[in-house]
Amino acid sequence: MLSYLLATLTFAGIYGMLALGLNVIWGMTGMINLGLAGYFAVGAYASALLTTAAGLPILVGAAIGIAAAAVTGALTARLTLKLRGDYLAIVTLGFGELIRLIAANEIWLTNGSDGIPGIPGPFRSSLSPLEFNALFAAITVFAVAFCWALTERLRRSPYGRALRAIREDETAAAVAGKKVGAMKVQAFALGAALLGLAGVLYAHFTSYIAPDVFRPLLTIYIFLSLTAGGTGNPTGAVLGAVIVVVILEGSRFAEAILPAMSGAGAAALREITIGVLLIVIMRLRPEGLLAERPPKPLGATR
Amino acid sequence: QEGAIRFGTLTPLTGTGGTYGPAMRDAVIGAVRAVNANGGLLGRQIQIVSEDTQTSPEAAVRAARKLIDVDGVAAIMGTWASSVTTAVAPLCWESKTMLFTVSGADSITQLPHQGFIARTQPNSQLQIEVASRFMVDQGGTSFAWIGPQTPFAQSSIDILTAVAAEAGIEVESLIYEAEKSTYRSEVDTILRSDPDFIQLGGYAADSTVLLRDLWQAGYEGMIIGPAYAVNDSVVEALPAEVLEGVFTWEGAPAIDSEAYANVQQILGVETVDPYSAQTYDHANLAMLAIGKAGASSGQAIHDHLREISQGSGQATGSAVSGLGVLPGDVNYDGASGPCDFDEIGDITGTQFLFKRFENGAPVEFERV
Amino acid sequence: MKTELLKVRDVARSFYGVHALNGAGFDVRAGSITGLIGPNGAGKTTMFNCISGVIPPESGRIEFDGTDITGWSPDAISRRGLVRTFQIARGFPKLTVLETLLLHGDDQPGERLGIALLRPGRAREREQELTDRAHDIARRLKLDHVIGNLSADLSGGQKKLLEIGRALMGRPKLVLLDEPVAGVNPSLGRDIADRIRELAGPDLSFLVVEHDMEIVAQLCDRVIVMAAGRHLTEGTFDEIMQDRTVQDAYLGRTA
Amino acid sequence: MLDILPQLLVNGIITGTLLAIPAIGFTAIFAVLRFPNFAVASHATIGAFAGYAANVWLGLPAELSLVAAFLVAGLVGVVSDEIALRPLRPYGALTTAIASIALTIVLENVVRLIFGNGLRGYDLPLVRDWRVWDIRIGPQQIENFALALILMAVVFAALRFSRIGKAMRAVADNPALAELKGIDPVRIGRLTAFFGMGLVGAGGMLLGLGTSIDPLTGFRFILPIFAAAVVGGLGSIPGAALGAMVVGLGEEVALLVLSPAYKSAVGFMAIVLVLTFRPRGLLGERAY
Amino acid sequence: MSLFEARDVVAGYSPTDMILKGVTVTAAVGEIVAIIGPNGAGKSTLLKSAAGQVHVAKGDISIDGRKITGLRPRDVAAAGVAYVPQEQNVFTTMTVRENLEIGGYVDAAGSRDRIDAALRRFPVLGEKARDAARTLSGGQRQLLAMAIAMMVAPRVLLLDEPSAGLSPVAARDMFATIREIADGGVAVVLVEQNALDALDLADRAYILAAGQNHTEGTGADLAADPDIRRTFLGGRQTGDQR
Ligand SMILES: Nc1ncnc2c1ncn2[C@@H]1O[C@H](COP(=O)(O)OP(=O)(O)OP(=O)(O)O)[C@@H](O)[C@H]1O
Ligand SMILES: Nc1ncnc2c1ncn2[C@@H]1O[C@H](COP(=O)(O)OP(=O)(O)OP(=O)(O)O)[C@@H](O)[C@H]1O
Ligand SMILES: CC(C)C[C@H](N)C(=O)O
Ligand SMILES: [Mg+2]
Ligand SMILES: [Mg+2]
Repeated sequence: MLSYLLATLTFAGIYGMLALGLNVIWGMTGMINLGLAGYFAVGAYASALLTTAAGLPILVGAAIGIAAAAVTGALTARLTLKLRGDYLAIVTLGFGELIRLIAANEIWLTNGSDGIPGIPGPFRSSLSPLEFNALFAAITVFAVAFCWALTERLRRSPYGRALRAIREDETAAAVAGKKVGAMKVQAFALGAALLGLAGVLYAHFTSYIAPDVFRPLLTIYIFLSLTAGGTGNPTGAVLGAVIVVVILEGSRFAEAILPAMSGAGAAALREITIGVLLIVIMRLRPEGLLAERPPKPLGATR
Repeated sequence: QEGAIRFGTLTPLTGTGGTYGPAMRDAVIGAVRAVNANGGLLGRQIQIVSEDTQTSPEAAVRAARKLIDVDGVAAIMGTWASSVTTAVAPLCWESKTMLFTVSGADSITQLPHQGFIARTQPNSQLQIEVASRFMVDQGGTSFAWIGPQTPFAQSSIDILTAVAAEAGIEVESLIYEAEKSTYRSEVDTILRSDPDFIQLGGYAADSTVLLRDLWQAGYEGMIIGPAYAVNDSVVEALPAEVLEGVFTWEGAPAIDSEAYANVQQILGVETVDPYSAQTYDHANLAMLAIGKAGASSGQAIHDHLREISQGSGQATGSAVSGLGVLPGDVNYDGASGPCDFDEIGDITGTQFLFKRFENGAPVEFERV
Repeated sequence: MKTELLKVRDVARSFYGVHALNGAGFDVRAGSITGLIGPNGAGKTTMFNCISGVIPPESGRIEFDGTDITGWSPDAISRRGLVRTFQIARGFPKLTVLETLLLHGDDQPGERLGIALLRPGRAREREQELTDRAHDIARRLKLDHVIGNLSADLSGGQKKLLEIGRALMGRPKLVLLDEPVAGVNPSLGRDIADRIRELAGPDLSFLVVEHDMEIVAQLCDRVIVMAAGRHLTEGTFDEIMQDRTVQDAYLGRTA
Repeated sequence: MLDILPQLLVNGIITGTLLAIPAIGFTAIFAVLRFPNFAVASHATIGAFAGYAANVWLGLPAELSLVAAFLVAGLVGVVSDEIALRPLRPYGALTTAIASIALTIVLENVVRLIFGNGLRGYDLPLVRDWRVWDIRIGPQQIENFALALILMAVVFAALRFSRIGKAMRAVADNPALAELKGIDPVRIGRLTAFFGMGLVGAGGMLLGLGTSIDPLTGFRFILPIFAAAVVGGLGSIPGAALGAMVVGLGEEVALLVLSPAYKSAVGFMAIVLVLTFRPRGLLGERAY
Repeated sequence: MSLFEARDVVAGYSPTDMILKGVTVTAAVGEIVAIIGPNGAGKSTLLKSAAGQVHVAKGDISIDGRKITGLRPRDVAAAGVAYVPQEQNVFTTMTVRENLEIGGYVDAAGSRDRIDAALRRFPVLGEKARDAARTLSGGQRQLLAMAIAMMVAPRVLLLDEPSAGLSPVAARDMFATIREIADGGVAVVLVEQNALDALDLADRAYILAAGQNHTEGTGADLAADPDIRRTFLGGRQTGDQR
């Protein structure tokens, strides 16, 4: 049981990291990124390949994985600077799928749909599964806490204020002298770096990645997390992710009290529960459980 | 006595594998129910905990953790997608939980699983080889392979090409992107080489589309696909004329066996899907191994699996009858075949069964 | 005499066949407050859009402070010291009034990513100064009691006042005001005009579009008149008021 | 390889036609309610299954089944919108869009609960394709094509010229002002949800005619549908039809240049290309 | 009894913070009543309350003695109230003609004639009949907002700063138009920051400050009061510069 709770905590952390990344890109800057899974994949694949095929240490792989995701994010933003809202959504959605297709088809590089097994985890061989889960949960919690602090600091900073201005009205932000293009690229890169970090965590925790991991389902869960928790607010992002994981996992146990059903029926009922709960949360708190509030200014209050 | 012995089913109940998962799960439940009704195993009842892979390795890993850590299952049965199997495999061998799978990717049994994986599906290499020889034997003169990108797509093409080459036959191949509404252009492309025998490489949903597109395009040649791809579900979805003459292959189920009849009865169907036949076997193998060991852990299954699945013991087609023979020697011959495993967990000595569709129903054509 | 701070030459811009600007041109002298008037639809706002880079002109040339800024991006133009307000107030709905003002403060190192993340201390001091200035401006614009409001939650006139406020937050050389006091209470409008007079000097000039002739009279050294996308005439306020065509087309009274 | 081009073009147009109808529904909803409604995925599925039930269970002919698909999907569209989405609309397009994703999960699984996961096919006679010169075309596809054209014209005209259509656009533009002018935004919203989702449902059934249907039917199409609407310019009815053609042609003709395994990727390249030159789609709102 | 009556209206945007703290305004048939006051005084909030857009916590608003408090905006409209908001008062994505059509939505029958009349009254709009309202200049937009309201024959006309952004000549035309409408038997409530001209036009006027009635009187009296001139009218003399 403990092992399960630790693993679930780790997954919640990974979801939380994804939600934090999405929050920078979408919540704070207003760029819809439906291609989350793509950046998640870039981080995961880069680190996985470097630590398996190239045999580099995990930390090096992780750093390069994060950097690769950040660069990919910067490129995406650069290419789509002119696109607004829903138009960006479809391009990023397509990007996410493109990454998955590459992962599935470029067998020479990614091992195709077989995926990459045997990705090393820190001290995995010298620890029992329980100890490993504990260690990894600690690493994940630490990483999420760190990134939460980082993005929360960003949100409170003048930089974060400028991002929010861009989110609200790009033209007016430009007229205010903000380097809209550059800031969007930076924000996208930073957010993508967090998504990449989530991928790194995932890869080294589960030890296996494959194109199937990066299907849009995950992106959906993360969007639901952030919306339920409170768009624009890092604390809301993490909270939302925890709630979504609790719902996802908790619904397993609910099944025990349901009448015996066909396999498809029970699974369908579980997903219906998940969907309905999320809709209920959104209906009750349309702006998220922790709605974004204007941060306290850095300057002294008067 | 302690509480119930627990098994987990981890089949795709939603997502792309959703066409298969529910029946796979039902087959396990049916097998277990029979034993429970007969007094259980080691004097204990067996409880099935079902989880859904959502056809996603990520979701499957979470589900497997729960099965292993919370429910403490001795075995996990029925993983279907190769990526899901590969993802949950380490959890299983680390926790000494037995993993029974139907996935075909060759790489799976090459994982360092220390004997904790047993695969009832012949690996894809063997399957394709046999199917390809069949194509040559039927007198095809120009082959084509068409299927989605999967772990075995490229190797299938390579094997077909090699087998065909021995007979001096050319092979045209095309790997497409799965889950599209139509494959008209793909079909047009592949038909340009004018093949007279086409091997399909996808699953049921793709296959309905392809078969229909081929028929509409006026293709008159032969077609063969794996039985799991041209299954009951496909029959339900397509008019009979489209299926007429289509061949299927599968690891030969013992059609007249006790096991096969049991699954037919459990699922209430005439033709048992190969995957459901296999998960029925998963459950029986696990129960017999536990019975043999006198202990209910994953390790016990691991240690005794081969003792009850192969060898010279009394042939048996269900756990219920097999348990009666214990502690004597039994040899389980399942609904999906003889279920003999080599040292890395692959099945050996599989026979293959070819069927041909006549008037909308598959009819046995040949066994090899 | 004084040098030209802004030179606009032959600027043209059309929208799908509608010629909003038809080769208009004029100069704004450094240190001046220049009025820009003309009938509704004359092209004044479009001219502001072209000058500030919001809509690129199709042809013509715009020179600011000795540099050709034609076709520059709005943010580059703004950082060069040319800021503008919007006729139809254009706020950041989810930013408060204070935040909106702070956003327009100049030279905030905390607006660089590295400093925001790694050295927040460096931003803090500047933020303090800007906060003081923002409160000061808000007080003058009678926005102090709503400074914590989201800018979506302001009255129509308050939104216009905030437009002025944001132009004053930076350290611009030239401010383009698009109907600053339309919708503003006349008493406050007059105060604001006084304030603009005070602020104007060798380093800060204004170009003001306004239909309120009292304000134009009070404020402007020179007045440019546009009509139908062209420069019509220019002169002192009194000269303009005497101009026959201006009277007919704009003031609508026969002298 | 080039000799196959004419056939690919024909195939592309056929694919495009199929996408056009649900894309029109999607874009019509966007045009009025101003959010991308991802629940089109489940509504396409629902339409497909409603058509199936009418056709196979009740033995109705294809045309009537299509009407059933329209009605059922439209009805589910109104009811689910009322419960799950309308209350969220004041909180922004994206919140609503995300909720529509949750909604689509729920509805997809309701279908699963009722029908299970098995594949199903309609009870319709299948006809071999016709060959004209060296190009093959299916009669079914020609029917679809005609149907899509008619639907597009009707929807376009309805939105552009009818009183109610104008009211819809007014609500889309400025709901508060529309209400001041005596228009009931809620009623308009319901009407839109009904017709939009009805179209999506009918489109779902048409898509299903050529394949088999299962609870994921709609989900498989959400990407190309969304893409078609975006390429054409969100909210533009002719745009959605045109966008569907671009996406359809893009995906099929792509086979000339790249492996079919990258089919949808190439479709997306086309989208990126179009959007680079026309950031608001082919027939989208003007930028200035 | 006046046609339009708002009595002791208490209203605001959040339950805890009332913007209007008991405001009373009335207007009779054929009367133009001006409301002036500082920015943020609550003038627009009063009109929004009357139009049904802002929740009225206390007090009553009625037309011809019939209570309209708490009605939905479209029911208020149906009761004969036309309202031109201060902001977002046109349908930007629709053409000028379509804007007018929507203006006459509840009364489609006479719509075509009225559209022609409106386009004749505001010739600029006639030129732009097929252009999207988004492309209008600020002043043109203001004219359109007014024209939309004139598509129905209201009994009460609520105008929020109709002259804002208009050139002097256009503003004068606008005021003449308003007079004409009032003379046709309509009660007009006119919020204006163009205060002197508004007082000139109005039969009676209210000054609103901080959500309360401050002063009330005929337009001429208020314009002549030196205190009021200084505090609310910019300290200028009527007819200055003109
Ligand atoms: N995006 C656009 N598309 C089409 N026409 C436009 C567009 N923007 C402006 N116009 C037209 O150009 C002309 C000039 O408009 P502009 O807004 O510059 O006038 P203005 O002088 O600022 O008027 P006002 O005093 O009423 O604000 C108008 O006729 C207007 O309709
Ligand atoms: N949507 C809103 N939410 C919260 N407060 C608001 C909202 N709109 C306006 N307010 C506040 O209510 C007060 C009155 O606003 P109102 O719009 O009625 O003023 P007004 O008298 O019309 O001013 P103006 O002449 O500037 O248009 C202002 O202090 C304003 O900040
Ligand atoms: C060829 C196969 C047996 C495929 C197998 N079901 C898998 O997904 O891996
Ligand atoms: Mg203007
Ligand atoms: Mg107001």
